[in-house]
Amino acid sequence: MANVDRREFLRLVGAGGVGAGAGFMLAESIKHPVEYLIPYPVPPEEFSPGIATWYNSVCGMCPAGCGISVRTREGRAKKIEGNPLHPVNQGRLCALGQAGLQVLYNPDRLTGPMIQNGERGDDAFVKATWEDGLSRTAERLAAARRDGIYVLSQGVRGHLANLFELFMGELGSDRLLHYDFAHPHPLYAANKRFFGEHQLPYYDIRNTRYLLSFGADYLTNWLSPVHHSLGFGHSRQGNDSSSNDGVRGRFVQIEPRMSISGAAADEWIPARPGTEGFLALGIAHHIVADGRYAGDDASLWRTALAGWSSGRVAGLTGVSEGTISRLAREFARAEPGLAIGGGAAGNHTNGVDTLVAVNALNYLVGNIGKAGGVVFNPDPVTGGSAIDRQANYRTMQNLIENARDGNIDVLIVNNTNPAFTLPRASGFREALAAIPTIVSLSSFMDETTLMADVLLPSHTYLEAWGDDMPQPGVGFPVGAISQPVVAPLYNSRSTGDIILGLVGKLGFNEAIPWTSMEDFLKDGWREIYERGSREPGDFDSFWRDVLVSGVWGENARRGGSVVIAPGVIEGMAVSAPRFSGESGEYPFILHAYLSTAMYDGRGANLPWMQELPDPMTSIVYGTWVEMNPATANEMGLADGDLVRVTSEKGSIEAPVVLFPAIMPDVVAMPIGQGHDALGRYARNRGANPIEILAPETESASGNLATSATRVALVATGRRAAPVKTGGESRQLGRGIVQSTGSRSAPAGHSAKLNSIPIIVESAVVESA
Amino acid sequence: MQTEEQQLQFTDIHNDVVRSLVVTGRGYYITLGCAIFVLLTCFFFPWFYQLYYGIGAAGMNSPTVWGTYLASFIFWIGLSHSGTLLSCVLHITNSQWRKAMYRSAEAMTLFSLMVAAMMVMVHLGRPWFIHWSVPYPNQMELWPNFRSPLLFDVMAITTYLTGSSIFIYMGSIPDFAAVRDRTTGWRHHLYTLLSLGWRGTDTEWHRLGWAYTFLAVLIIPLAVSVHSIVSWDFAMSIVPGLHQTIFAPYFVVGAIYSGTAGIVTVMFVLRKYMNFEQYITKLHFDNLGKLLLVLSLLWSYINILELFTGWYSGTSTEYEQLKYKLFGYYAPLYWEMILFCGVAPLLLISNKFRTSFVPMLVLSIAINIGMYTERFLIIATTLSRQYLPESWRVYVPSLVELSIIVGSVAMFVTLFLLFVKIFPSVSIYEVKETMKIPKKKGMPEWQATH
Amino acid sequence: MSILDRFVSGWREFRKDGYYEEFDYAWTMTIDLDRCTGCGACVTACQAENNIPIVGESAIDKGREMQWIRIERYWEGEYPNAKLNFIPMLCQQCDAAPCETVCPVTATYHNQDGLNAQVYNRCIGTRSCAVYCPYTVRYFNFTDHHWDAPLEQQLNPDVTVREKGVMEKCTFCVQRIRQAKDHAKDDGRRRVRDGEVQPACVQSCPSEAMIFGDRKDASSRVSKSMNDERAYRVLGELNTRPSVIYLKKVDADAD
Amino acid sequence: MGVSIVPTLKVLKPAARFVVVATVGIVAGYFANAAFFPGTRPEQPIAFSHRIHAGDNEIPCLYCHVQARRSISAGVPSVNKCMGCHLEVAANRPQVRLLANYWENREPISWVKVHDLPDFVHFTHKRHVAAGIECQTCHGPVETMEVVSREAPMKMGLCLDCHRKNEVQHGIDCWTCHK
Repeated sequence: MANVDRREFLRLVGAGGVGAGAGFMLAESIKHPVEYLIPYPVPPEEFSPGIATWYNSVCGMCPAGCGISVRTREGRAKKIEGNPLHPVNQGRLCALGQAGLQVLYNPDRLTGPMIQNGERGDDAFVKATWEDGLSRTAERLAAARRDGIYVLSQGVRGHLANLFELFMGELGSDRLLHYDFAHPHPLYAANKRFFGEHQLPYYDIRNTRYLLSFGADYLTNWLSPVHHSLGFGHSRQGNDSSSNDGVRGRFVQIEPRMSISGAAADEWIPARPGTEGFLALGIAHHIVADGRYAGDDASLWRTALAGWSSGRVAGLTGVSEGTISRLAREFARAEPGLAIGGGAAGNHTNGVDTLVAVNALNYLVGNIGKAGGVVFNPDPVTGGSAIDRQANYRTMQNLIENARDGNIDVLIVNNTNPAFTLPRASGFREALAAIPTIVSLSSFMDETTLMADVLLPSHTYLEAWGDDMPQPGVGFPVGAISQPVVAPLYNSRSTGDIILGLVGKLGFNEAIPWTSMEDFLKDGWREIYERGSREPGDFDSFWRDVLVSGVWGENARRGGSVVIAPGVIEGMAVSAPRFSGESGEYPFILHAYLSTAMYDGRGANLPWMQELPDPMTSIVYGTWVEMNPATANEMGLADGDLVRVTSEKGSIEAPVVLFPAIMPDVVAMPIGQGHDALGRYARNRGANPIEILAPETESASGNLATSATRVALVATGRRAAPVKTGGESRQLGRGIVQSTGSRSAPAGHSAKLNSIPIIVESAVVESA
Repeated sequence: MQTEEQQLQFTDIHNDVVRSLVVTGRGYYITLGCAIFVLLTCFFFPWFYQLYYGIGAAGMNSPTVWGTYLASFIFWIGLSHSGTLLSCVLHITNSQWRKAMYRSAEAMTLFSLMVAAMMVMVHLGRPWFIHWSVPYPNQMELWPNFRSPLLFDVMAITTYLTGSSIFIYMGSIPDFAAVRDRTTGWRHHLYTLLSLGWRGTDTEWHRLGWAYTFLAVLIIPLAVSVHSIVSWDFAMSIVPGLHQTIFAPYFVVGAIYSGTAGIVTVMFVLRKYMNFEQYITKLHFDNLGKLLLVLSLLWSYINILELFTGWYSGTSTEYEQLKYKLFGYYAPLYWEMILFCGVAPLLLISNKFRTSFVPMLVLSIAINIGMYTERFLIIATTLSRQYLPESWRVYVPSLVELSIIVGSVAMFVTLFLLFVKIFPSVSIYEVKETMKIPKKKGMPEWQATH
Repeated sequence: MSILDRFVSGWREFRKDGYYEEFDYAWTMTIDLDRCTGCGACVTACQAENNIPIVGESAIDKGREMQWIRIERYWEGEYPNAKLNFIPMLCQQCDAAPCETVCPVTATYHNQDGLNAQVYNRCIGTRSCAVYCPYTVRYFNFTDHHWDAPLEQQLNPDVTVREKGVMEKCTFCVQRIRQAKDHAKDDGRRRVRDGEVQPACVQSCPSEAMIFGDRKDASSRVSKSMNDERAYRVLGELNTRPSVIYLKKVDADAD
Repeated sequence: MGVSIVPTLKVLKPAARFVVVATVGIVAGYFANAAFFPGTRPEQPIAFSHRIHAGDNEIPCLYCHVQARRSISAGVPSVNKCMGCHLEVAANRPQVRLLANYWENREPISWVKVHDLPDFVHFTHKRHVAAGIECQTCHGPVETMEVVSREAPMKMGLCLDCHRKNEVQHGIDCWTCHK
């Protein structure tokens, strides 16, 4: 470095310094963040880092009661799959069930007990201790009138149900209600009326050759969808010579708006809403008239069904005579054929009549108690009485009136959300205001909990002890244990423990000595074990086995032939459906159906369910109105036009979706969205069609007739195209979904259709 | 063509050119300032935002995962053609009128190539890993995928960039020397470096001439190959509407077409604002106009052909594609393109139009707008109509994209403004050659041949 | 052996004829459209297994949903004879995959299991693979995604979380395959047993419409089912030779 | 006329110097950073010495890092495992007291991760231990270290070299290690 003068030297030093600084910061900026290894102080014995642990448990997302096995890594739940050992879902699981993880890890969970501190409804809660929350509740309970105490729970079964019973018994109140929006009251009522059996039989779709479904969306949310899907798949292609002589099952769906089951069916038949019962009778008439029924009560039937000639029925239902007679022929010939009814068909004012008529069909083809038919279940091992606690709309109205009249002092709500699933017209929300004390055990801040005074958040089903006896069963008694798969995330407690906590506070200990749900459960299962149990070994090994396999069953099927209730044949008739609203003023019948992803709205706070495209329309996030394209065309409505759906009881807004498979005078809306609570993913999204339902009830069962509301559509002039993942929904002859005429296509068929024949290397290549 | 240049003396040329380098008006600085400002605000700012936020800042979606960035890339590559290409062709065919304009044309090539390279960076999801697309030996023995047309692209463009920069540099060495001898201060030093000690001896002239011609021959096929390869990025796919044999010629013609139009624009600007009226004359516009006319006809022909392939294919995929292009969401753009690039250029049939400057300017700009639209449509119409109808989606460019398009133009302008102050934007020695001079002993044959 | 030689030899081996037939395994999936009900269980199963982010309403509106397996729906006819057909669409794991040829950095390539591999950390985001894929089953990370705490506790540690600017797609749940092979090694077995490994979607399918296995093993369930006369390949005419084979829907009422 | 470029170069010399010095500065600064923050040799909550345990007392690696044999991650011993010995052994040493504190309040120790692979790498200890690879091959001579430091670069090249040398089946397939 010759001739560097002072100034230059300084310049160079500056350059070097700045450069060094820059280099330093560069290195700093691209540095890998520090990570930590944090071992347990004392690890649980089944735990080892890097290796997954599976726990078998029971799904709590819907009443089907599937068995699940949950994969955990490093003490965190990673994946829910079906429990292969469980007879209901046999290792399979629906979308909603798998989203249970997002119930557990939901960012909007209630993290601990809270006390209402301000006006009800304005979400002003302050944190409290369990001690505080429980004693506060206990005080209110102690102070309350015996018959002024209501417990309103989601449908619970097994030992939790028993615990509730015990608790109510001690409280001296029998005001214990289970409320599920989708509970199939009409089906129970129909079975009671026709068979004298107040239960859900096992519908053996697996082995049936011909399924006639009256409005029952058995593949997505009717009774036990996963089990039905298994059956569907098997009946379609699973049949080989061993079962069903390799005949491919045929499926017929009768409903005003094509559901998933409708899409899966071979034949979708739109019948006027509420007339499904007539159609059933028409088919029955045919079967009897053609002399396909040879029972000794044939003459009775002939007289009972005389009035239901296919001509008349065709006029009533809008289904052609030819179709009716064909259905009758096919159905009777199938052996075994199976008829099921539910969903919208059961939710008209004549629902029970309809379902009784459907039962009649099963009876007439003699599939009762047979494979591929209707098989009745033995009573559940325990907690069976809970079914009688199920509240229908009338019961709820009763509760509401009591509340208005100030007859309710304390209302305990357990994870059910009537404020969302009851029509506005029912006045439930107003009634809540009249109840002095409301205690909510919900894990989330849902619409009902928002009105509560004391929040005692319960565990999610993945953190709690419990058990479940699935209904409908599978023909024999099944019990499944639900065990905690992860340590509780927050300061919540299992429902059972909360009840037991109250028990302690109220001093019911001598009657209810248990201190934790686990003990209660264990003792309960000791009974099950002792009732002539066939398992070898002592109870502890039995208990361990049950915990490992997650499910228990015994081979005790119902014997004997089923007799139908006396006088039912003579009384065989279907009353005409009633609808609220004049057809002139309200031209459309509102067909509100349970959303595939969100069931009755409980899935709306799960991001996966929000982003699961609706199978029929591929719409995510939101509510929409499905319309027949022709009708929409007449009204000048286009896809995505925002319309106001108005019934006698209110109105909501939603965009129109042109739906090719819906009757011209019917509009359909999915239930599940339109929450004004329940966390960030659910709040202020879409609309809730239940809100505008008229409080029409099913005459026999007293259930809410959700399909009995007429609505009018008014264009708002605005557009709000629903967000959807799908583009053009026609194939344009590109042969994407291909279909073949019959089961046995000529050989080499596929080779012709594909440029590349599909070859299988014969030998297994051992990799060196 | 001697008419204007009769009274023109060698010294005038020197003075004019040196003036264009040394004397700088306020106007220049204002323009440059604006250009740089736009470059920063409309290009770099949105780009950095996109780097931070992700490509989501652009309007692309699935299946239309390519968008205006790639369209701009093709556009700039296209513009780069006919700069150097044209100058080479004309050099070999020894056409005199080339000499006044070729340098700025070549500069255009260079700069549009640079902008194109930038567009690639903008297009990438993770540009900080772009070096992986270059084959360099490494311990992992990881190589780029040599089957990939995109990799061909990288190769072709770098080669083209190198080739054309050498070409323009060599061509200007004598001028650097000339300027060197007429400047002082830092300019003198700069041009001393650039002129590599050029003395102007016969041997030097001889070698220069030889090498120059050699390069010219070399570059012509290169230029053609570059845009063919760019077209393969698309044609090698099996996407309906892209998977076509016509694409390579289609792209090359389109490229030269837009490039020539670009030259017209640049020439106009130079002529007007650098006061080169005497050098860039009606003649140049006339010739370029003829060239444009031919190219436009070629272009229209290929476009019609393309429609036929869709029509005759008889497959739903191609047919829907065609329908969508003509009457679909982007149809207005399509017809705009036809108007600008297919119909409007027919005006060039009239001499009067070709030889009047302003209309030529307008037309040339219109053509390039049309050509940009073409590139956009090639991507937008095809990708949004892929094989599975369920995946069909419309793609609308976002603000970020639009501003980056504007910014890329600013980048080009900036580079060009800097160029005219550093490079003699009109070739001094070649213009001299066009003037009557006594045949001296020792003058290279290639010079004496005209 | 110099780097260059190795490179050349590797290149030759890679280019040699029939490269795509000589797999150890040839993982294959058959989907019986006659069983598929379109319920969407597979979609959620995949999201849970593969850390697929929640992109949000606006992103989906822009057309940037992320579902490695999606249910496509195609209507036929008009009311009252309207029919709706479902088809699950996922990466077809083509043996002659267009996406593999175009990636300039070999971020996507064919591995010896017959899988169309996507190496996230090599991807530079040219997105050309998505353009070349005729099934549009490649999904691009247009932005970084985040999980509202504590949702991130659900993330599967066997699958990485993809950053912005990276292309991603169905892997046939390679992490499960990897694990199955691992178990096989532990038991001193050469090969994975049939049915030992199932992707999340196959595992969950309530109507058992999907079968997964190794088609090199002629006795495997998948081999049998892919030889069903109903077997076909979507867009088979493109000759991409997918490893996902569909069984035709049966239309009982057609002739 | 100055045709030669030599004088010009002379003029440019100081500028060149400037650039060179700045570059040198940047490089120096970059590496200086590593010296300031020893990312490869972090300080641990307890000054645990592998030299004493693995070196002097020759406790085998897999005695404490049991998981390595059967899991993808080697794992660090749980606190109760440490206490298993240290209830008696060297119970009164200050560092062991520290450990005892953790144990008494059942508090986990958050060790700083020294050998950390990126999220997109799938590395299983199990397979490598089963293949009889010495721990030291990747972790360096830990038994001689007072404070554990990262000896091997833990970069992709390291894995590939070894996989190539031992001709691991599919050892250079991306999906063998990348997830």
